[in-house]
Amino acid sequence: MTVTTGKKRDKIDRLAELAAVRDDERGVSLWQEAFRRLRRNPAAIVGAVILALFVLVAVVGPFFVPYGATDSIGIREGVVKSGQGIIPGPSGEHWLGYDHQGRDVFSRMVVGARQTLLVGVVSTLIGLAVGALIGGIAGASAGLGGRWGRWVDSTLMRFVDMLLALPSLLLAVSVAALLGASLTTVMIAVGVVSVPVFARLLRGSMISQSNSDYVLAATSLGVKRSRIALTHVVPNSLAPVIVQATLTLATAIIEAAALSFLGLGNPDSTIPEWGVMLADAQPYLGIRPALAIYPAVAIIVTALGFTLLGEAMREALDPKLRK
Amino acid sequence: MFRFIVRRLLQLIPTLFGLSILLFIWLRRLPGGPETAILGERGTPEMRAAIRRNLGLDEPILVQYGRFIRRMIRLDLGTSTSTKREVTTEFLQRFPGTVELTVMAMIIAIGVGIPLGYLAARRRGRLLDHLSVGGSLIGICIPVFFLAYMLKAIFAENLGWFPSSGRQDPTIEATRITNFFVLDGLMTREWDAAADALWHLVLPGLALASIPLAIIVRITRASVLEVLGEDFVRTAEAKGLTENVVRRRHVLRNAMLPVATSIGLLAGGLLSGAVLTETVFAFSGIGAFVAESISQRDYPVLMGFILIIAVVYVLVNLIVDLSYSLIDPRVRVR
Amino acid sequence: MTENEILVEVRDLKVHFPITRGVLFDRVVGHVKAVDGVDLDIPRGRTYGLVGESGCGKSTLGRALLQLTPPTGGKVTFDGIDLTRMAPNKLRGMRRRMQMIFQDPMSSLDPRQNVESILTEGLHAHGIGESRDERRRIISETLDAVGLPRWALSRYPHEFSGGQRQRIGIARALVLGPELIVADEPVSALDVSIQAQVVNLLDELQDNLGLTYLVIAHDLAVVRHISDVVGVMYLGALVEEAPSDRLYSEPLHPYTRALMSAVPVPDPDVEDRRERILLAGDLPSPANPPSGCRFHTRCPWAQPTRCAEERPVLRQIGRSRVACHWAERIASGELRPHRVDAELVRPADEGEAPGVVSAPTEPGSYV
Amino acid sequence: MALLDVDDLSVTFSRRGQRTVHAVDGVSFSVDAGEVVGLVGESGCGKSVTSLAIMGLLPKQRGTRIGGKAVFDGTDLIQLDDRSRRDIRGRDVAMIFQDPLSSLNPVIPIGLQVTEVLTRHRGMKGDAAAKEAADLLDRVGIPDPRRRLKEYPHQLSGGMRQRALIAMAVACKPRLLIADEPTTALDVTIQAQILELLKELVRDSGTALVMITHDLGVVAGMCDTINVLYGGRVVETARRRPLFAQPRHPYTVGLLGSVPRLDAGRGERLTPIPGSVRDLLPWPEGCAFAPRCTRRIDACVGEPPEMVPTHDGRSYRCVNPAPLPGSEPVVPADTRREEDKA
Amino acid sequence: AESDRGDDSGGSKKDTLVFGVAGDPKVLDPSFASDGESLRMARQVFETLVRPEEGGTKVTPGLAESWTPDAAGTTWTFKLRSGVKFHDGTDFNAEAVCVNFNRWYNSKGLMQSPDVTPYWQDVMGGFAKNEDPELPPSLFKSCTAKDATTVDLAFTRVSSKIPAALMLPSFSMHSPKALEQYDASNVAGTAEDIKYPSYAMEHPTGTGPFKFKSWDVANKTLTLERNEDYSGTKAKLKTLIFKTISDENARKQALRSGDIQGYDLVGPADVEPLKGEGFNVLTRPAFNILYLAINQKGNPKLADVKVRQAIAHALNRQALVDSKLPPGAKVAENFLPDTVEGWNGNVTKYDYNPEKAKALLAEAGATNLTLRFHYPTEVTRPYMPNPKDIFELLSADLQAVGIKVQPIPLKWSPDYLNATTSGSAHDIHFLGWTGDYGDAYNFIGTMFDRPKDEWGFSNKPLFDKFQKADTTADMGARVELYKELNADVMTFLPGVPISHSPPAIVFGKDVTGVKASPLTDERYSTAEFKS
Ligand SMILES: Nc1ncnc2c1ncn2[C@@H]1O[C@H](COP(=O)(O)OP(=O)(O)OP(=O)(O)O)[C@@H](O)[C@H]1O
Ligand SMILES: Nc1ncnc2c1ncn2[C@@H]1O[C@H](COP(=O)(O)OP(=O)(O)OP(=O)(O)O)[C@@H](O)[C@H]1O
Ligand SMILES: [Mg+2]
Ligand SMILES: [Mg+2]
Ligand code: NI
Repeated sequence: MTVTTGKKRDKIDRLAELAAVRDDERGVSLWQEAFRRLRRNPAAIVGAVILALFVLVAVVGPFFVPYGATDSIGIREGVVKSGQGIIPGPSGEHWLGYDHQGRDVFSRMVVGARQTLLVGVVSTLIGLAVGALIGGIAGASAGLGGRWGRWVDSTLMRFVDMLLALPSLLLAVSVAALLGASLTTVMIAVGVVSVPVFARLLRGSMISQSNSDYVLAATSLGVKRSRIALTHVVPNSLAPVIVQATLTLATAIIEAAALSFLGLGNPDSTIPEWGVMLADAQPYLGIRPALAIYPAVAIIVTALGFTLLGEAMREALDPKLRK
Repeated sequence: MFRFIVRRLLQLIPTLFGLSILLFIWLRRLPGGPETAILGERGTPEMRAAIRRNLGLDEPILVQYGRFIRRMIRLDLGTSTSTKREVTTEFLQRFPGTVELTVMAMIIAIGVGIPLGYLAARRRGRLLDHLSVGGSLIGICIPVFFLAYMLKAIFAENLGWFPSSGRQDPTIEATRITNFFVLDGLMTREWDAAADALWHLVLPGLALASIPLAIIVRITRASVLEVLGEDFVRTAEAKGLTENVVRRRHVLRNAMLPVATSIGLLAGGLLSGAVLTETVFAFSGIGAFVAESISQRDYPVLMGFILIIAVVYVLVNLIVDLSYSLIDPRVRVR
Repeated sequence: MTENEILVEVRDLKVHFPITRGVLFDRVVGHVKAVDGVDLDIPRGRTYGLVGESGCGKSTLGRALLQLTPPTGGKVTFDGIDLTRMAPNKLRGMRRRMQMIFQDPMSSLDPRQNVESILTEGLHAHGIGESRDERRRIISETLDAVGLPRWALSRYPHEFSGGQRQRIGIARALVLGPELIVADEPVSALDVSIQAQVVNLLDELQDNLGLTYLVIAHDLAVVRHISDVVGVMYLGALVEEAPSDRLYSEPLHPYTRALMSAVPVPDPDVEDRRERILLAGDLPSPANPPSGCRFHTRCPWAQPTRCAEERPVLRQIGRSRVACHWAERIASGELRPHRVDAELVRPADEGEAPGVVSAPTEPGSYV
Repeated sequence: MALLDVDDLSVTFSRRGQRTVHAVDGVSFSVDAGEVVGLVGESGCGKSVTSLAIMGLLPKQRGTRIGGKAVFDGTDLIQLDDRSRRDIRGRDVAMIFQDPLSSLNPVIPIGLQVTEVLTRHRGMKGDAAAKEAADLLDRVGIPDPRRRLKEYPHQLSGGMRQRALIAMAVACKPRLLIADEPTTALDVTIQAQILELLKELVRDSGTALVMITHDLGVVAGMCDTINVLYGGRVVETARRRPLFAQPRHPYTVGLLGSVPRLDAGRGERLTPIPGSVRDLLPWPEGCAFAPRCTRRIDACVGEPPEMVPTHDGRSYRCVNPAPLPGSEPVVPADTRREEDKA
Repeated sequence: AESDRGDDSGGSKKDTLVFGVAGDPKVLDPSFASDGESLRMARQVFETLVRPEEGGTKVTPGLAESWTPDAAGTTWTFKLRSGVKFHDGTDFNAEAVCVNFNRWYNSKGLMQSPDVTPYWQDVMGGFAKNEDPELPPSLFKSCTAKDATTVDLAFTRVSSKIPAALMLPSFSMHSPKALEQYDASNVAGTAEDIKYPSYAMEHPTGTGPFKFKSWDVANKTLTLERNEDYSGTKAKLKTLIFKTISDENARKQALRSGDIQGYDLVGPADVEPLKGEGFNVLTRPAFNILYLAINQKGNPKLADVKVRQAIAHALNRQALVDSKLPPGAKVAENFLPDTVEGWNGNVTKYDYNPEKAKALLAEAGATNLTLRFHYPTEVTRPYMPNPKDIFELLSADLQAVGIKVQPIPLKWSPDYLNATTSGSAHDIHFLGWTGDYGDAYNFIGTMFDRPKDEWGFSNKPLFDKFQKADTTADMGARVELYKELNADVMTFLPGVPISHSPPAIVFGKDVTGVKASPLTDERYSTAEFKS
């Protein structure tokens, strides 16, 4: 009766272990887990591919462009007469044709990718840095409790509410008006717009993390407050902020374009940037709509890439979907 | 309820107070100072000095701030440096247009967004869902002014279905009462005037609606999906209620809660959007006025606009919160 | 280690949470009296069980005891040291000697830390273990003690089952070699079968390491099973404290009686025989507790005199301590239970009102 | 003919990229009129899914497959079209859920939530419906029912909410009531009130009750027949006295050994079931409980055990059941795995 | 209103012209106006004593049939047309002329602000009693009505401006009755907050072919209707509507979609395409100048004429004109267009010659020159449709000869204008001028007849010569002086004249009858729909 075929026994053990974790693997952290989930999401892959292309073009593209992005070849050669509505379209030599200043549009698009990326990244970083600072201080003060903490927190948050009450455009306009139009201004203006978003996000997330049991557990272990904040609260609050930063990159690019449209963009169009190119193309919409469509489509696609990736990251990092 | 309103209105005070400080500093920090903004290019140093005296710019800063506040409280926003008319008057004339436009955009965004979001959620994973999710992604990523141009180029310029600019055909003689053209048309029974004004709202309304529409679709969809998974929907189903009742009474109403919040938040953004849309459609509203003021550096107008926007934003959110408390009794107790 | 030496002494402990409300800036409009005057002693090496309905202040008491929530009043003495007056720095050092186990094994573990880092965190904080190897050794021993395999070290909490996570939580507490462990609902989130494993583990650890426990739970059967002494809480205060065997056989406080009679026993015979004392209504709000005896609004033995006016104190009756004016006369059967009409109890407010505050962060912007 | 006959009910969830979940795997049991039947088991064993499948309330998503039959009063609920199922739900078969707060619509007053059932199934409107609703609330022991009608769920305490839910469920005097862990979210004293209320209702109206719980104590006091579920299958069915007196399936034995009894003395060690619910063997490959079983023998793996009926009116799904007192153990428990993670 | 529209629908839309304009008028009383849109409206509603010839700049009869100066050239006698009535039914006569002139001359308080009466001050200098000591004495002296149709205007000195400047719409004749009735001279408020009287906002009353009907600020439309009692040829259109569409593209799209039947300020790039589509694009004769200004105070090197010459030779003006300006634009040789008498084809010319430029720079020891180059943003002017583009081209040219450029973009108003016309923080910048009337002094005189911060030089002989030309009563002699002055200027080379570009105005395919005017004095009364 006690005959046990080794085979069957193995099977039980194998199955039993199937359910548990196996020894040979290392643990999978949440980031890795999220990354795995991300890889399975087609939207994320589309977004990532778009962005990879974009970044690639932005980084190495400018070294390979056929013409100088600021060189008015068309005017020198007398083929571009934008004053008379003559702007030649694509040709074998100029793949996307000339722009109104007789420059090679293809080269400008490629060089523009770098500028656009720069504007997007820098302005997002500005927003992130300032927002995270405000949100971090507010969150830490609120989490710390006490009369002072609460006071600091509500004061900072009232300020953030105020920023939030201003439509983003007006905020950007104010900044641009204060600082005068320049590339830096655009980046600061666009960055300021996202400050309240980041601040609220980080604060909210920090407060909820501060109230979590594992922070209490760390306290009861005797870990110092500052250490708890750095090793537990902040890392766990970062996920939504990172997601938001990705989404903000998308809007930052669009917003920079809108500022250009309103004439608050970088006035120096010798530095090609898609938003500036789009704004510059407005007077020639009737003659060569393509001049507007190239940068517009580029902006839309890039923004879409960031948004897709951001949304997918949000999903992947969402604790509700974690299993 | 009353306490709630009072509380919210009181909350407006520190916001406005903070804003007033910001604006005050801003106005003083203008390149060349306020006197340049007023005098424009014709100023001589003497005139500048005179204006500084006139404006009391040589007094202590707190005194100046006090006077600034007093003027703000009297709703005296000063005179536009470009049109030379009182900012308040200018706003009153242009505000109705913007209100009409934003209301139109909101009607489009809500009227299309909520049903679409709901249907997408009900048909999760099917074609309609993918289309509306994809569409809303693009809606978010497309620059508003570009969309406005495209709409105009296609539907006004090429197809000629809609007018491309303005609020009303100037050849229609319409009586003005409130400056809300549609409303005026209805009040005076000038149906063609009302219809024409409405017709002029379609394209700019669509352009302006793009972002709120996209966001409402997404939020509605997500929210309906979430509510569909809620226990109380299961309870309703378990009670054998008809599908109609379950959807209407139990799903939609609850799903509207986050949508209502987001609508309040969108209101502020709509005014930003109006600046771009009105410019493209030569639509006479606050937005276009502000866009002009931006290029004219008309600081009194911009400042007034910011203050008004802040108030409107808070008021809209108050209304949204009130309507929120109509949908959600849990809010009501406070 | 002397028998019956008192390790923890709690005297008149109070924890009141301010209720704030305000138009612009919040002001205090009242207090939630979560813990309102509790006295108790925990002998070294023993288990003190704490039961009571949800919201009666058990967790708060546990936390206040460890100074994780600052008490509003009263005194907590640990091994002769007054914890309530201690400087924060010293207190941190003391934490090594008293640890906590939490109810939800998932939320009490940082999802971004792997087990090794969870376990070393405390060692680092107290500078235990000279070298990395030394620390490794301590951790391995602890892992063995709680029955977790070695390979668990590199893994993250989400990769474990509920029971295993609870073991990680226990290991985290144990690794510091504490004397006192406060276990707040250590098993209520677990499946019945797992629950037993953890209960046994706690028992074993106590036997091997001579630990002192304060076990908090709402499941009377579990508490009674592992405790030497059980305290029954009602609305922030102890109503009865008794050795665990006495509690079932001779409950003295009307609330304890009701509680005992309400716990289902997996035995049809017992169930069929049992006489249920059904309490009317719900637990009153701790923000606005009834006057006099907190229990008198629901007490089937409530008397017209004293109960509503005078707050009973814990009295020694036999081996138990009871806070009831009429305990003896109820026990003797002199007083008979009567019908009580339920009073309607409003639940406490649930969270902040939604509104602008909960701004969703959607993409899309006009600027 | 029983009132409800569940026959070989199975529910599988399959989703792309994930393993198919056999949540319910051939469950059969029956409920007679006026009878209280218990479904017990640990978390994840398929209790809720079973009840939802009977009610036709499983989320409508792709990849959900329901097999088998659930014949209620001659009609198979599983095959029923949506319309007729809605007619039966709430009128003939009603259900109570675990979490009373989330199971009530937060934005609709209690009154409407009660009257909408009356309107739907009993055609009552306006005052008549309101009066009936108040009567119902009164019957389930909610004080001052008229005023409660206008209130919202968040204004009631947990116990009152559950009472309100029960009122909705019994509004149309259903012949079958399914209660899915109705007291898990409540305190013991409140649990006692609710259980008492349910018992009363069942007694007074002759409604059959399916009581779903993981608390053996609850079933011990209430149920006539008890089905123990493990891994989506019924592993043991018995009337309550024999079950508690002589559990046969090792899992039932384990469950009973795991819970401390209030009336037992201090100091006895519990006898837990090793491993965790995660350690499931898929049924087709043998007994799902085998990996955790202390009485495991070779026969447990390979062929899934069948339900074995016994002479005393019960049945279990085990090849090596716990012995009845007095009889020899069939196999010594020597196959226990040495190093169990438990 | 309903019955009105009943008529409309019967009368077909073909007698209503909706014309797109770039901005709202600021004020309806042209006395106070300087913006193009106010003046456009004024030109239809009001008339002046003399007016430019249709499509040209010559002085032709307006309300005055003839005019003659006395021997000294300081008193001019105007013979008025008879039978002319104001829109309010009152008669136009010599009396009315004097009422108008005296109103301006006797301005008080705020009406003396340069913001309020810019053109009066430009032409006449000051007032009867100058409140600001800085103001120059008035050129205008008195007005005498000799009889109903004869009026004498006396001036304090001879001036090149008279009579041409009287063509300006700012010297429009208003109905004395209406002026009084609507309190026209009561400009209230403060310098920062000017409040115009109701006459200037709601009741402009002139003698022109169109009557003011309504100004709908909310819809940004200004409606004029036919003056049925007009003394001359009645307007063909029944209604003329100016609709404000500030965005250039929006105007074009509105034209294409049929919202409007014409618009002004056509982008140069659109001229050819619109023509191609069959629209009626009218090109105004170029009556403007775009120049590169050089501030000799800004950078000491610039005081060296060789450096200025180098800059002139460095610029490829022809390429710029070819590529950026509308068809018909020309490279400028003088600081005034060749249609103005006094233009001189025989001046020093600076052809595009980078080599020479480099040589000149080397010669002047300015090989390492860095110039602050101001340019305006957000503006289009008739002479400069796209400043940013122009800047880019010019700046590239300068860089090509080794001049380093530090770009300083500024908002047109007030920053750019402030920065370039005052102080000395600017090195080079470009600006332009559109003539107000057909006299050379209006171009070169305004620029070079006195020391100005814009140019930063003081050249006494040159200034004196200007003074002499201005006060020369004899037309022929004056023109000769102008020619000399042009030659002098081009030798001295205070800046580089760049181009004259013809602004365009467009009408619908079926709109005819309008003749483009270099002074933007288009007459909409002759417009009609052909069908
Ligand atoms: N940080 C806090 N701020 C305000 N009130 C609190 C706080 N923590 C707890 N309370 C309140 O104190 C009372 C006691 O809470 P506590 O968590 O100690 O109860 P408990 O007995 O542990 O209940 P449970 O069995 O539900 O865990 C409750 O009414 C609770 O709402
Ligand atoms: N919609 C679903 N999709 C996929 N799997 C599901 C779904 N619903 C339930 N399951 C799975 O089916 C199994 C049985 O779930 P069920 O809810 O019936 O358990 P239960 O016995 O009610 O447990 P509990 O005591 O926790 O309520 C679980 O493993 C669960 O993960
Ligand atoms: Mg607790
Ligand atoms: Mg369940
Ligand atoms: Ni129209």
